Amino acid sequence: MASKVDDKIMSLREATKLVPNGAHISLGGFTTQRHPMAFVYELIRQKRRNLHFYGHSPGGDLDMLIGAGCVRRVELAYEADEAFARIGPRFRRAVEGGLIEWEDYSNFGMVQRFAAGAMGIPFIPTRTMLGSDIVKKEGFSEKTRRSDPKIAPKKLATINCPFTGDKIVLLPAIQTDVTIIHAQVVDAQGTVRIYGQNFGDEQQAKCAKKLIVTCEEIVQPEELREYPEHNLIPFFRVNAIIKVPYGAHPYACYRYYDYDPEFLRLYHERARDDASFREFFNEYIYGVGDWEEYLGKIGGAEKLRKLKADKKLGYAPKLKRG
Amino acid sequence: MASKVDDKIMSLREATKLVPNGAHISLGGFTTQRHPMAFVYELIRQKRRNLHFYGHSPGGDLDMLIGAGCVRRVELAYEADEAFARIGPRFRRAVEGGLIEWEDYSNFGMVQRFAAGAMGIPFIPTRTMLGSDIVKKEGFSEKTRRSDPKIAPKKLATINCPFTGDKIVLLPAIQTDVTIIHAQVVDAQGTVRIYGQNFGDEQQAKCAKKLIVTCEEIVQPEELREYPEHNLIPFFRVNAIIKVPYGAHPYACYRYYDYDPEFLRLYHERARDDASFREFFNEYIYGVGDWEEYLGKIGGAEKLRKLKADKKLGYAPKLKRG
Amino acid sequence: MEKKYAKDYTLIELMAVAAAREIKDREIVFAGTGLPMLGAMLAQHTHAPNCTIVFEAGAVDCKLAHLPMSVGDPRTMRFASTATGLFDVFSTILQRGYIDVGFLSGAQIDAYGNINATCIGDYHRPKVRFPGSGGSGDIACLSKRTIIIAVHEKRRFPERVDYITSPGWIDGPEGRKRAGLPWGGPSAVITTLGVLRFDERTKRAYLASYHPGVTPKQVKKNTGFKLDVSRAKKTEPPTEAEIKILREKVDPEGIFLKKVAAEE
Amino acid sequence: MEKKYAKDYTLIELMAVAAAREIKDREIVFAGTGLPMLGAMLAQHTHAPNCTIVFEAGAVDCKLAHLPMSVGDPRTMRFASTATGLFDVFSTILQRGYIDVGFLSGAQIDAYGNINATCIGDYHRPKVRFPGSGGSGDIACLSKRTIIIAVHEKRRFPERVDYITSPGWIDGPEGRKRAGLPWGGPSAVITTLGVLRFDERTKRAYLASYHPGVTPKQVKKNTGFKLDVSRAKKTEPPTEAEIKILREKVDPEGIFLKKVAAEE
Repeated sequence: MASKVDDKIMSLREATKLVPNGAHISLGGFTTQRHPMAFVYELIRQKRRNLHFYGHSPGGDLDMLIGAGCVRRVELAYEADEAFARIGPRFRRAVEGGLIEWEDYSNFGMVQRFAAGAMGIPFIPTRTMLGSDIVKKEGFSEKTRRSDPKIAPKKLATINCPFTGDKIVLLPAIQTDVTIIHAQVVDAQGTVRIYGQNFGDEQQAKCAKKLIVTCEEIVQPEELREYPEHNLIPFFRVNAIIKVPYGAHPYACYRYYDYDPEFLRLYHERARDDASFREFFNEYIYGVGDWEEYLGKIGGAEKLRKLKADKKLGYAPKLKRG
Repeated sequence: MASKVDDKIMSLREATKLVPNGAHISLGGFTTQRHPMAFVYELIRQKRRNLHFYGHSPGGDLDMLIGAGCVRRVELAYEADEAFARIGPRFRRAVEGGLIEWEDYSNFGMVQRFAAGAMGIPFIPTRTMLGSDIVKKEGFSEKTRRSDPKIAPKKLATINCPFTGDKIVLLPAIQTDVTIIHAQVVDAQGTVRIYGQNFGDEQQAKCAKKLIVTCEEIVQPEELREYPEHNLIPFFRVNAIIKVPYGAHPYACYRYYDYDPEFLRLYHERARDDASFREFFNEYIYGVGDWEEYLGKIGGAEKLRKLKADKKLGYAPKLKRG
Repeated sequence: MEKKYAKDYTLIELMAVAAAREIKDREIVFAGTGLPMLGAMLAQHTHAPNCTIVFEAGAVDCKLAHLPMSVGDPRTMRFASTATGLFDVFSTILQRGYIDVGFLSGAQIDAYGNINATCIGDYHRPKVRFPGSGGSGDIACLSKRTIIIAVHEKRRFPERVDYITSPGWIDGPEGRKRAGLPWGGPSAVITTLGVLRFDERTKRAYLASYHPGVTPKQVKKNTGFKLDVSRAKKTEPPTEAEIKILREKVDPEGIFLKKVAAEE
Repeated sequence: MEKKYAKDYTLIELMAVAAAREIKDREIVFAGTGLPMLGAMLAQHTHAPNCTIVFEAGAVDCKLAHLPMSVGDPRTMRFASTATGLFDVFSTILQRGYIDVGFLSGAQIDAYGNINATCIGDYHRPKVRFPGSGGSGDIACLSKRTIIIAVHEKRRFPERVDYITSPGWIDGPEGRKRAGLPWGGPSAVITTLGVLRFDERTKRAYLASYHPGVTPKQVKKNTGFKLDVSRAKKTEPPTEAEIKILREKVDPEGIFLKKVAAEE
């Protein structure tokens, strides 16, 4: 646990120290929203290796980590960017080339596994995935499963319900070493508020042994505590807080800014080819000192003005997307 | 499911028709807050019989239903009114006199059972209750369990986790025929907003086949839908809406009014004895035509003014409670 | 009122209209990005004003003013009834049995409506890797019925998919029951050439309708499994009103209508 | 600074002070109504300013301005960090292993700190029925350690409780492990006569301290099981500062301090 009086506010670089090589991690956000991208870029810059990644439907966040060589194993349901990419190009290449190990579940399956970890139970029962090859085929080898005690000893188990007799799938819980989420507002003690849908962030955050929160704003505790029922995570679960305005770019952050279609298309175009992918990384990650400089690179004040969310709608209604 | 265009707003009397004799029901609220009391009184007036009641920690709500002879079986964790009564007097008498059947779980156990029902799974695993007699002793007889297919075929099961080997308790899910909750605000389509802690209301409501919501206010959909992340129940789960201001009296309703210590003490004093309990019921329930008249009986405008919540605190800071 | 059929429409518009027609009023619909969203929104604007759209990312029954580009798009927040997250939606709505219709797509669809969204070839050494299940497997397992959207090519319609990501009827009328699935199964496949449905007795796909300009023979030729075309009629074309709503109300920015049209 | 012990205090005040002293700074405390709440709040005002109080009804780390009369009291909302409900608190905080200290009480407590809050006599035909577990069984199972509060009478302290609602050490040092409990166990019983603790080797209760005005012999006489009193010291009395804080800051309305004093 972490106390109210701990100093939790730190820089991205300091926070990445909480994620050692080989760590089991998960990132918040979903499809086109609230991935902790500033943190992802910093992990890439710090050249983390052998990460074990748990996701439900990650997108560019995981695709970039894979492309940078940070990831050894993934357990997930999907890797793409919806309307922007039918599959993460670096993920596809890594799987087809045998560069990473993978285990497939469904979205619901993965979120349930995070939920079980958050609830402190070793497994959770479900009716989903029955009849599919997800239930029949294990991705990880036995050797892999034995190599790291943090990996579940098997993918899942099927039993008959002791009450109804129904066939039920049991999914092993996930407790990550570190989960990183991007929230709109946090206070210095660690109370987290997320506006809009929370996706799987609640379960991913609460299943973690350590929790890092990047955010748009750090406010006074009283501001969040006036309506405690609107807060998602109690302060004592949070270990590190980093203020990074626009920290989810190129993804959206409800009520703050929209996703950046131009940049997302650029990434997916470049990431299809090894050479152009390297160039892209050199330009936007390795060749960039800090987040401020990155925001300049992607178009500076003018771009940020275009992405800025309408107060009432929570997104940028005039953004050119087509 | 129920649609946006159904006419869901009705009277208490109409709504009680959704709860037939023998129904499996559950009531929202917890300890001194938000029990749907106006609905309870109406059920008593309508002389419902043989109800199967599921609760975590009910108080006077269940105690009165038992005292009125409405209840045949209970599955619960606790029956008392915290600082106002160490045990529900009618519950105690009914158990000691063998007038009802009962099954004991823990609070967490019961809430997990509601959660499992809400999630659509037939059971939920937990580590609680291990080592207790709750796990060892069944309250319901086999005959009782066989008499109604809606009762779980057994109280619980203990297994070894297929992943960790840990001993784990499996609890059977609850899906009530009807759950009744009392919310602060609902719209005419059925979107529900609860201020303050939601206790077990979310799980109790979402496990129900039919959901009745009594409330302090009915507002326009736009008012609640401006901040959808603050709403608890999507409209299509709600079958009946009844506007009953002060409908949780003598219990509190955060931001609207406080609990009524005077009335709670009066009830628990009277309920200890059969004769005085009958008098109490004649005066406050049977002898009362409607909710308006009840509010007059309990002290009218003056009493309601004393209970009225401070806008900022959400309760009545000057209320005499000692 | 006599129906006025549109003369000028694209294939994607025809498919969106066909998708919309699968939705009944007052149903609860699990919609994904792209065609399902176009279809569901069109249905709300026409014959199913009281259908409810649910997004797995959390938003229930929003009033869209701008077309979302993902199910987690901030645009799906607008005037929603509730907005929670994946765990709540998948468990308390989908698994709890409240979804009437779910939409699916995938890289391969077989004779029993099973879908592959995972890979071609051996699972451990795939020739081609796809994005994976996402919510597709969940929707396939736990919706009361599903509608599949697909590009109709021979290699995409094999007798048996390489990997069942999202179970259809699995291997026949008893397949789902044997697998332990409590309900559900695909009811239609809306393709770029026609609409397939499933035989009540065998649960194998047959051609129910072929799109204007397409012949049953063409559909047969482009299907990798033996396809019964004996019951096929011509797909009812979109009406002028439907096309107008699609272009002016559903996707005025041309996010999907233009994009997919361009890729055709 | 020299400690100034109070001269004028009630038994309930003494017990509240003893409860407070069991809490360490920065701990997360699961508190119920009455004495545990008084103790936890006193601890926050004295040696444990950074301890966090969690209520099972949903509120985490509130800043109380008025003493709650139940764990679901609206008073527990004031400036809380989060306020959810029982499922979230019990599962993601308690079962997840974040509660350092939980408080318990009950009608019977036995030599191994097992608690009965259910009934006297046969479970199916009880002579006396109590309210039942409530959250007590959960706190007993899943807190890292527990403190029990009890009225010290012979019939309330039998060798073996009639019904284990809330497991203590069960039947000795291996009891919890055999039952499958991952951690926890009672560390103290604060009674109206003294404080019991549990022998490290046997996990049986022994008298650790007797309250001012009470003798070890009296405690022994009022205990239904064989009680080792050889290690007993006198309970450290409350300080003037502690009593002042209790009366002026923790319970100025006298909700519990006066009520329980009146019932003595």
